[in-house]
Amino acid sequence: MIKSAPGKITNMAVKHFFKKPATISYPKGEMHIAGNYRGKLTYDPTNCNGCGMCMRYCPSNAITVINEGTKEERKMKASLKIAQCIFCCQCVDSCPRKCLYYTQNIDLSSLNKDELVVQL
Amino acid sequence: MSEYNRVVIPIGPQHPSLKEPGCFTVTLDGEKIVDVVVGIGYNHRGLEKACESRNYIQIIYLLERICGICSHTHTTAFCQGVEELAGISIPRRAAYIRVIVAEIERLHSHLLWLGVAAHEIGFDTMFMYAWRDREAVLDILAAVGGNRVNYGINTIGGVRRDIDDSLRQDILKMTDALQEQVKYYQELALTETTLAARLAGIGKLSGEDALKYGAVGPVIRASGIDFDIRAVDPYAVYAEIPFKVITDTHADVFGRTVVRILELLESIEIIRFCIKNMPDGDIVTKAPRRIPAGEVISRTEAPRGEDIHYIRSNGTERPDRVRVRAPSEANWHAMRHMLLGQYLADAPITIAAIDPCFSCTDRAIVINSGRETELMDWPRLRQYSIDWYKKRGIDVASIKIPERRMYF
Amino acid sequence: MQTEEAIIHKLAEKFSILKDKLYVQRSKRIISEFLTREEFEQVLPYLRDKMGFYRASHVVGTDEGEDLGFIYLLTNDEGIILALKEKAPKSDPKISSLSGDYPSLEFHERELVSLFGAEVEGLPAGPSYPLPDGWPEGNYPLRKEWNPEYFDQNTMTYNPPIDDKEKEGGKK
Amino acid sequence: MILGLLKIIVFPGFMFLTVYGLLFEYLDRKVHARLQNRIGPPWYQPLADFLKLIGKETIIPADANKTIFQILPVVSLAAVAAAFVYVPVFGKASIASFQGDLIVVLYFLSIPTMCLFLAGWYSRSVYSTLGSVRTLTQMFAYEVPLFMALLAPALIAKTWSVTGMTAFYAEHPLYILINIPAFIVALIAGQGKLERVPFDTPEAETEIVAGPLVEYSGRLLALFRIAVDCELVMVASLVSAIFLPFMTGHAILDFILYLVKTVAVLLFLALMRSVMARLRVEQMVHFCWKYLTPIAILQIIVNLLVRGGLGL
Repeated sequence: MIKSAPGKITNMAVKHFFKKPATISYPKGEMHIAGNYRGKLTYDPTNCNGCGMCMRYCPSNAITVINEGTKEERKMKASLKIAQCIFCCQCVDSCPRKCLYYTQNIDLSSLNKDELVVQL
Repeated sequence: MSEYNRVVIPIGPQHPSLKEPGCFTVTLDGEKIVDVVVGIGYNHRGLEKACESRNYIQIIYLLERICGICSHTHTTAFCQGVEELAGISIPRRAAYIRVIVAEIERLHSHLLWLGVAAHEIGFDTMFMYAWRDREAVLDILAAVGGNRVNYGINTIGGVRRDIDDSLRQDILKMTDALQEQVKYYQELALTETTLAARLAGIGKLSGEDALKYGAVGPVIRASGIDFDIRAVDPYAVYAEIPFKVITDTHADVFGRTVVRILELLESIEIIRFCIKNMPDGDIVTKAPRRIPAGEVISRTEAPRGEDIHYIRSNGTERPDRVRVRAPSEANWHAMRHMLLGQYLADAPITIAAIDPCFSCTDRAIVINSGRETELMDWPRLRQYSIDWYKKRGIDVASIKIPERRMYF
Repeated sequence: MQTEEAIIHKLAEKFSILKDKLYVQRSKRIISEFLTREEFEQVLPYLRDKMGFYRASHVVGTDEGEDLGFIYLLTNDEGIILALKEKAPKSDPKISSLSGDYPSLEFHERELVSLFGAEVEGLPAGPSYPLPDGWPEGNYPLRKEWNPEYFDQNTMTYNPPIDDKEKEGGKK
Repeated sequence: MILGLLKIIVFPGFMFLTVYGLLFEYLDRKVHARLQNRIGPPWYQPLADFLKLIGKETIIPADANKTIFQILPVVSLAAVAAAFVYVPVFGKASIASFQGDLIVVLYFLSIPTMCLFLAGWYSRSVYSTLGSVRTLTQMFAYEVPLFMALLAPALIAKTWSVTGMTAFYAEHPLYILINIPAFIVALIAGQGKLERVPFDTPEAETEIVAGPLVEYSGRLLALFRIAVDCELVMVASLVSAIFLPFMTGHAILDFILYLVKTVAVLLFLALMRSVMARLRVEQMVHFCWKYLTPIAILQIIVNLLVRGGLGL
């Protein structure tokens, strides 16, 4: 066992006393997220051919892409269950036509349960 | 005489020293522990069954969520197993990225452990410092992978995201700052008297016992056995990377602390080496959707130790059997042995010293009704509980709650 | 250093039953075919005492149709994993516990009891793991015929449909 | 008479004590946070906590002895408030004083610890029982060095009254230098008395949840917390009255000086709890008997020699 005076961290602690804190006062302070943080999805229906790869590989069955029009005249609609989405963005990777993107929007909470299913 | 003085204390399932549910029924004679029953399994989520009804890509994200700390190592083990089954080899750049992320994850995990361990022995200042430094690591992981804990880097056949030059600079900057801090922690851990008083001689596990009880990771390395999957059975590009396997002969919690701190320094060196020697090229090769039938045992060195995945495929899109032997699962067996004969005050730090991950041990539920995960609101939940009791012959609605008495 | 081939050779020499039942999958991996309980118990002490496989990493339970499979992952000092497999019919899924010689298998054997319904003889009494105490008897989730969709969480009962055709059309 | 009552109840008595106690808790937490590179709570946090607890439902365990369970926090707070009466805050003299009040103060200061022990014991919970046993064990460890350290200066001052000691040392400030070892012992043992890191075994959060107070809730817990805050003020005041008796003779200046001295003591206590790990209870006992008690005994011997040598 080492015999020496306890409190070796005192120097560091006193130094930090006069330094700027490392934490922020959250609702007031600034929140920082990385530039390519995975947030809510966006969907661009122009190129979508309705292959369903996004739905096939979605681990949590959160995304639904359906064709509301006819086979010739497509009218693609995508909806996302935010409560179920795990923001892995595998759908973005899986999409062969690159119709899905992710944004940095992570503030998605809502007081109303119905708002947790959104049209993209 | 002492038989009558025994007190049985439950540590858990809900206890401030445990961040996850686990129940240690401790029998005390005064302050000395004379018996322990380790009760785990509160987090069982039926993951293996869930894997059998999902395709390989979906499983990656499921396995990533086994554990919030070592999410990358599970997906690495799974992906390299499936790649072996499919007979594809991943690009070297992808392998380097896997190693970089794995080592940053190790930094994150060990710093987290350092903080938790300091907190268990009431050293909150060190806890705050360690977690502050961990924030920088998490920021890097978020920049690399897009999320703080579930980075989603791995995919079958490679990795999903590249590490570009500016990110490499950021990582190097982070490691430089961190190295200084870790060296400080090293000095602190080795010289601070109160730390040594609380850590030395606690949770003794000799090398022989460590082998017998199948301990892995820093626990076995602190008992003087240089067992590290990165060296024993190199995966990804670990065979090309020069690194030391850290061991220590203290064979107690103090030794585990030293091993983890030195591993932090070693990880920093590995990251620097990888950043410097990262080849150019693709980051992913195409993987088939159907994986040929076969079985594979895939091992990785998670921050907590050896992670074994057993995967058996049957030629379809879905695996036949997936079994994850997470590192914490192996370390539990020695727990009773380590706790016996100690003071109760040392129980939390001994439990914390194996860096237990209850989620890893118990693994992931999807035994929900049907495909939809049900969300219950408050009235339904209340109705559910009334019905639940009614079925068992108790009518809660008829019980009169006595009027609230005011004290004072 | 023992090479994988040397280990196989040595074992095949000692036990005729193991001839052509072991193969090297890749470096550090030796995989066996399924053995019966008698064969398995014959081989195991030798592996442990004479061949240096005194660490057991894990035991994986599998569903082999009519049988239950148990894959013991044994490790030696060089980090070679030997996957020794044992088989027991579902009608009489008895295996003997190895938790005495390999204490590291205790929780994994409990898991075989809970999730596969194996009867592990000689396993010390202890808490059920990983399923909760109130879990109904006869429900072994990891057997292939057990479908989570038929399990009612509210009543904790398993209600498979009586009609066979409906079962076919259920979730695969 | 009315003035005396006002002194006891409002200033510098009970009201001042509680307000200053809340302020002390804030300062303690803030300094602790800043030493840890955190922001720390806003100034009203202790008050907000107190008010929130007051508004919460009080739950009394079915097995607990209800009367004792409810009386203990009040007794604890009352004992600290009573002890505070004998410590000089505003001006040279305390609200009340008599020959030998130092002993009374020390006894009053033991009552909260006893209350804590009884609170844990009568809660009938395994954690609280363990916590109360630890409280008592720890008490036997720090009480002796603390008492001896506080009594040693009295030998030179030749008075057993806190006010008298302050007055004596204010006149002869050089004698303080002799008492420095006792001062250090008193600070460390005081930390043990207040059950703060590194001596917070009785309520070790990660081991036995909250120790003796584990079953307390609502306003009873609020009272206990305020009693602990007041105890902190009390220890800081007592230590600064005996070991830092600098006086100007001017009442208001002295009061400001009192604030400065107590805050300085608090800063030291806060620093101490930030830089160490929690000791085990047997390590704590070992430490107190092996290091603190001999130093305190030595101090007493030295003080007796000084008294004899100087012919005081």
